[in-house]
Amino acid sequence: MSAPSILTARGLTKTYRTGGRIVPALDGVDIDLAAGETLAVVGASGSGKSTLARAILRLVELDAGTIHVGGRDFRRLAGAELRAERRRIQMVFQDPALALNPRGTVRSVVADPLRVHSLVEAGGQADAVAALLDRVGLPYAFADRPVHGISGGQRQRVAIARALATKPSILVLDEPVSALDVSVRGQILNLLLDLQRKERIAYLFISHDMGVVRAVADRVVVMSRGRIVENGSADAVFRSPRSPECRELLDAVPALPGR
Amino acid sequence: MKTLHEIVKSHDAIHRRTLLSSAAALAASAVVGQAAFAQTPRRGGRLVVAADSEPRNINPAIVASNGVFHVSSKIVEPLAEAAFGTPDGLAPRLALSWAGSADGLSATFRLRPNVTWHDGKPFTSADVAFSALEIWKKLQNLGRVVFKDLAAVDTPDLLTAVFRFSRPTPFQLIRNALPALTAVVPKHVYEGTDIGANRANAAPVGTGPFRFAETKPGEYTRLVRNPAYWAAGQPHLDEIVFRVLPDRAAAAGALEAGEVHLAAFSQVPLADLPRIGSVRGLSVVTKGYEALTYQLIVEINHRRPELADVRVRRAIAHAIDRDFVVKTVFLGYATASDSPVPKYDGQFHAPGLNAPGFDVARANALLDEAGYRRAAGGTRFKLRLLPAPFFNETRQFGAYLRQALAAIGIEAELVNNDAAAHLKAVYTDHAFDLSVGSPVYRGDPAISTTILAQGGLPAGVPFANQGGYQSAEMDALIARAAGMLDEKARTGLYHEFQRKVLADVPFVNVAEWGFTSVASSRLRNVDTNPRWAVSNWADVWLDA
Amino acid sequence: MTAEVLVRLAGAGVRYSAGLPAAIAGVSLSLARGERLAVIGESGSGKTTLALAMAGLLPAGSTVEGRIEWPAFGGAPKPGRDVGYVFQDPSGSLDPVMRVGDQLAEVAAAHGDADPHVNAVELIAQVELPDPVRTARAYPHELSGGQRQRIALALALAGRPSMLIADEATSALDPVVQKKLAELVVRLCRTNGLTLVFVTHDIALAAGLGTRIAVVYSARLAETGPAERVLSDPAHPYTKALLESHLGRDVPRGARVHAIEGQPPDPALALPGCRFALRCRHAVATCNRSEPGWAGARDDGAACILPAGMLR
Amino acid sequence: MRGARLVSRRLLGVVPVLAIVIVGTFFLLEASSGDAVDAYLVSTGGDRGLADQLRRDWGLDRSAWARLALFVSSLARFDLGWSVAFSRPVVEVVLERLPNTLLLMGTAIALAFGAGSILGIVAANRPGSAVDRALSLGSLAIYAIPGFWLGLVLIVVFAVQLRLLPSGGIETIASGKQGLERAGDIARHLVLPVAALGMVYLALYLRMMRAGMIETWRHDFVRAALARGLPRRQVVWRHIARNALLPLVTMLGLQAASMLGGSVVIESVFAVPGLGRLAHEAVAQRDTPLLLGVILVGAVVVIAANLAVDLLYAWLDPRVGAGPETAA
Amino acid sequence: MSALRRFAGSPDGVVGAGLLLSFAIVAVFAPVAYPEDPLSIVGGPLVRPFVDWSTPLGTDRLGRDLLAGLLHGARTSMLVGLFAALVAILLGAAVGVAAGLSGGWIDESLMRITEAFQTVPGFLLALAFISVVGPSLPMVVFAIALGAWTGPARVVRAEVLSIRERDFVAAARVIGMHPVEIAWREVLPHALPPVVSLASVIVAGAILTEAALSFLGLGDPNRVTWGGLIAEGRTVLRSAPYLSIVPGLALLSTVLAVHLTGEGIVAALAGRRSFQ
Repeated sequence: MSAPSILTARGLTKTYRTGGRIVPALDGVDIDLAAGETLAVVGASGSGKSTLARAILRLVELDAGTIHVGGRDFRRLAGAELRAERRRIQMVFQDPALALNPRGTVRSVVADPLRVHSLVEAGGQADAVAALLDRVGLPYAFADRPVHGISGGQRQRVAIARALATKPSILVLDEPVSALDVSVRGQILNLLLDLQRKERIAYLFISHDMGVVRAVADRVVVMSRGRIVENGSADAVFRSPRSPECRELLDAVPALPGR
Repeated sequence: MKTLHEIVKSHDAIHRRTLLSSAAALAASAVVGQAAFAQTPRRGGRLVVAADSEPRNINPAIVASNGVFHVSSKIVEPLAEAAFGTPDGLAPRLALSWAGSADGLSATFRLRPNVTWHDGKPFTSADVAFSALEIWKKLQNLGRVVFKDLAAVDTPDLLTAVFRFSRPTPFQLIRNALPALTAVVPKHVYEGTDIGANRANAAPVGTGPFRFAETKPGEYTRLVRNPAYWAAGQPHLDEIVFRVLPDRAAAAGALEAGEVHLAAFSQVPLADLPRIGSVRGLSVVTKGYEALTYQLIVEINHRRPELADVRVRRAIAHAIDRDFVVKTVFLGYATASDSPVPKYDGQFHAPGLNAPGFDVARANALLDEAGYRRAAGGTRFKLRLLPAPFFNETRQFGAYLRQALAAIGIEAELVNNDAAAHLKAVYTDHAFDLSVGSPVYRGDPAISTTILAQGGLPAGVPFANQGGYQSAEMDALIARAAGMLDEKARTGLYHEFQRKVLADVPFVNVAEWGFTSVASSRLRNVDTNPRWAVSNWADVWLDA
Repeated sequence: MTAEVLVRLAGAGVRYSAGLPAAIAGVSLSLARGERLAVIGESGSGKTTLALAMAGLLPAGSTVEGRIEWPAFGGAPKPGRDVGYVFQDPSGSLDPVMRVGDQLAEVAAAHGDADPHVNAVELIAQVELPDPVRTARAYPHELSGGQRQRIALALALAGRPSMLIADEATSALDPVVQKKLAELVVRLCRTNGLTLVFVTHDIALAAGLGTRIAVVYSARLAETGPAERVLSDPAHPYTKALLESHLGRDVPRGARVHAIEGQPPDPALALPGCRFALRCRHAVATCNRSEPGWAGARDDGAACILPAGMLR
Repeated sequence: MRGARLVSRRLLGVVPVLAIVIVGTFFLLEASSGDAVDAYLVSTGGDRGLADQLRRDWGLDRSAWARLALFVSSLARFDLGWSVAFSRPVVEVVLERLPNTLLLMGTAIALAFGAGSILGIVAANRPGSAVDRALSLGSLAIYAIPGFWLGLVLIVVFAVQLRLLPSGGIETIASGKQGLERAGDIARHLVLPVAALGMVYLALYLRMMRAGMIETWRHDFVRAALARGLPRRQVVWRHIARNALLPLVTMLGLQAASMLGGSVVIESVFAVPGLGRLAHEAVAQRDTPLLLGVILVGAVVVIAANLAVDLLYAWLDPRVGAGPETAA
Repeated sequence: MSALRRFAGSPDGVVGAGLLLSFAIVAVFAPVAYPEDPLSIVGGPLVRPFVDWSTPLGTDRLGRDLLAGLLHGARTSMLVGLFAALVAILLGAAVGVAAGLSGGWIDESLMRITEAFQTVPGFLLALAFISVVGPSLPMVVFAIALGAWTGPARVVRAEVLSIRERDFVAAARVIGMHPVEIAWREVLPHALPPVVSLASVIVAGAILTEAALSFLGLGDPNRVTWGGLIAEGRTVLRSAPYLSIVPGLALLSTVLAVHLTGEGIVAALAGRRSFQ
């Protein structure tokens, strides 16, 4: 860990109470993310990885812990200050069909963050939208299509464009390709890889698919029952997994014969 | 658009038919009555009567009202009851005779011997003294006025009660008040208790032909025969059950279904009478309500500058077609009224009154003269009209009056309130311009009639002059009559009172009406006195 | 192998209603007793329709073009008795308000089981759930997704069918659970001599399951054949692309991954040529003009004009 | 266990609800024109002194807050206060009427629920068939009939014309009947009001059940059950109907209040001495303690009905109270 | 567009909307056909229908034209129905959105108030309210809404609670959108459709409640209402049954039309039926 951390989370703790039982979703999780790197968070369902993603974005209120984004104590922010600071850290959700307002158009979705943060001058919106769409590989002709009228892969591109609009330094990617078809998955992964290469955005990449993780991650943390059970460079984790949970995940990746 | 008058004319035929049929009904009931006399009364049976309300306090000594009397008059008796064809219109009940002193300071009652209360104790003058002093004078809604000067009741013996007044009180008034205001209750039940909270108020003990048996709230009240009743051979019925039927349509249905024998107090809507009268086994009775006359009046708030002008008030009086009201609103079961004293009361009704006739042109002229010219839309001014919700007819007349006023350029907005709100709005808050009221005439103008024109009453007195009408002359007249001992002179003063009302128009009299009963043809003696529905029914019987 | 043929499709197609485009068309293939066929396709490709058609479970109102025959069953299969069907969503395919044991017993009884409740417990044991007696008393919501899907599997087997169709039965589960369930399905088929149709979008999963593979693309059968041959020597460029796109645990970090550019065509679009042509690296002019014919044997071939072996 | 937790949670929530109901009702009546004395004087008249004396006797001369405090403090002793309109304790008056209303409502809701759900299943069996069209349109028409109007028509036809059934009341008055004979008599009296009150709900349940059946038909587990070879009949009755019934059961609780409202009119049309009519009388008489008592008891009935429905629901649907699944 | 087509595809909806439209036309043109106050006395009392062609449907107890009353009554009934439903839905939606979005004690107290209103029978509440403030059209509208807003409130709240958890709302928070804008732009448009399908039930219920109030004598006396006509006719139900039957049928068919239209709307909102 040579590069300075732009996202530092310490002791994140969250419990859910369901029907009288107390279920720990996060139990003292620490996370460091350096600029421009990809940290993959993996785990089986119920391991707490999604809660982690949402907690870092303040979509879920934590019971305890601190989150520093770019040096600022993110959990202490509120109101307008929090909303302004959200520009630095954006998110791409698992299912683009659910993550885009079904009544929206491509333009309205992509332009929302521009408008909310007053990022473009009056009249400059069209150009900004066009530029964003171009960055995710969509023609400007798409701008006025309703979001329910485009394919899943295209929707995920729109979602990525929205996330890029505020020029964030961190993207939280919550299983960004698991709802997509195999033939589209590669396109989106490549897009993400290209973007990172060009713009040095740090990715917090949530996934349960070790194959996908292998393709994108610099470092990997493995979660189980709200705790981090393994943490290391991608190469190390894939070469010699230490925790049983990690081994199990690796074993579950189906392999093609002869590869 | 035809004028109302033309419409009435063009439909006169219909009205005549309605009138004829009701006359026929009258005749029929008279025949039934005669037939009844010819037959020997049958003993026994249960009479089921529709009751539209169930007052929780049915002590008639405290609450003198028809709703209470309807049930309690069978249990608790007054000193005397109204009667057809007797010298002063009275028949003895607990008192056998009565006389007032010339100075108006005392009245003597000789009481009926051998009368026992339902609990077996003997009835004596002490009961009368107690009822008069402790209840009528202190607690009774009407007695508080009539008996306000009652100072003492002497009981020289068990069967004599002498009322002593602190100020001269016309005996005529006392006499006229006997049927409604003098229900006698047993001293031994009430003495030393909180009279208002006494359980006997809900289950009265009396001397009447029927005893209170039980009540099931919301369902019925049952009375049973008093075997020890003082009138030999009476009563004929074994039981009377008052079945609670708050819904007017339900009462008609129950009658037709044979579930009840009698619906008194116009529980069957007037418009349904011609039809129900023709149902086999049912007949419509209009006799027997003569002393229970209600009046339809328009109360006027004189605080409104427009209405303070007598010409405007006269115009309103001229705008009302009384014949139309009688024929349409009351379907002929009423009489046009010219005075606050009903025509039925031959004693007090002033002869030769010249009531304002229906004359739209004259009304318009009066309003023009008063300076209230029609504006562009034809409206002179607007006002609020509050019809009392007590009767269908008061509401319907409200609807008619709105039309009649429109014809003379007065736009009235109807405001419907429920009973409590109406009372508050009109008689306490004076939040009205015109109101349709239905005061009861109780046999003597002093009981509940003169207060309709009397000035200076505090706010919050219902069914009294709350319209702000104030006339020194009128007040003096009322005061003089109240203290006048000489019957003739007193009557004369009340004639003058009526003429003064016609001249000043503190309010407008429109019609006077009694009620109707619908009774099973098996039921006999259903109209034997002028207060029949609230009398003791000792002579009523059910034919097989 | 001349094993008994269970189901045979000849130029089969399905339309859900008269106005809609065919959900699948022109499929010819047959399945013999004991075989395990993996049907691979993306969402909307028609793979589920194909599975439903083979199970004889097409909804009322849908029309079948071509022929679908079940020689071994002597007519359309009796649901549950001849063909057991496992649906994708493990939470949706169980009645939420009935104990799973009762649901099992109900199905067993419907197929003439004399002692359905005992059998229910046995079935639960068969799908390798712990404590079968207690599990039988559980309601679906009290079980995990993987456990529910095992119950669904048991329900499909309760009528002792000879064919099992699992429609994306593992896709909703996480990889660890998915793997175990897939292994169980294969084990059960082997021990009970069941014929399996396993529908999936994951070619690697299919590789581990099937003796045969059918690849479906945009309402057409792209390729079918023995698993070994299809995996090692795909005859259709789409099959090849799928194989290349697979992300195993050995993909090097940082390099671009294999991707198929473009989107599958809208199945509602009537295209003159090959439906994969627009995304195909090997496409030539004719590919855009006319739909390719079937090359190779009925049960071992592809809908592509490329000569065999070209993609090796 | 589940039931106990449900009950205790419900009961805890009841207190603030009742507090809102009491205070709201109290001040609504307080804001009205005319008080109990005005209402009383309507039938009697009387002078100002009488009115003042009555106001003193009935405690109406005290401030609204003082009277509210009095009511609440007596409520704490489980005393609902004194009805001025009936000169009796409110509890007595209310409890006298309660059984009639419960009988009327209970019968109406039970019959409506039973018949409605069965007819709904029948209608949904073949959507679009003649039977379905007839039931659907018929129920829609019934759903559109004003209950009071239906009541009038029923009385005219069955009580007056055909003389088959009594026109009103809850039993033959002062009949002295006992036991089974009395029960039969009450049942005869209930037929028409129950029909007038319950018909609308029958139509509602029919429609809901039909929609629920059709909706449930689309669920995967139905398709799955058929694919497993279960006979259609069995799937319809054991699986679809039971699941489709669940939303109806939820409705039952909500309906307790609306039925109590409907009974105001029906009880007055059929002269049934029940709570609905009593409430109407209490408003007319400005009898605040009585109205509060009726509404309080009505609220308790509604809450109890809801509780019963919750328990029934928990029994029918094992998912209730288990909490949401944990999602990561 | 497609929703409209789906509506047109529902025979119930088309028939209902057609009926409603004709009633609406009647309501709008009532003052043209009968410019006179419908409460004015124009004939003899209780003239039977089809006897005198100046009053084709006959007259009531006071000689008022039943047809004029019927036509003007359509105005009142539909106005009351629409406005009461509108007020109820707006009030309910506001409460539901506020409760669903704010959560915590605001949600808790709003839901307690809602429960309190649900615990008290709506009709009783309306009756008490009208008895207290006196019957006038705006008050009747308000009284009905008072008993009807809880349904929309609960539905909207439930919708909001579920929409609030949806990813696109989370996405709006992530980009830093203001909560008010989220409520207005992201949540509300999706929470309303279920309420729209509820609307027909509320409108129908409001029309019936108004009728029932008028029936108990709590309608605005300066307006003709169908409930009022039935109430007036009821006293002569046996001698002049047409007086309550005719307005009763008008009421029935209007409510039926509203329900049918509602069915059409539900069908239109249900959207595309997807096939696997």
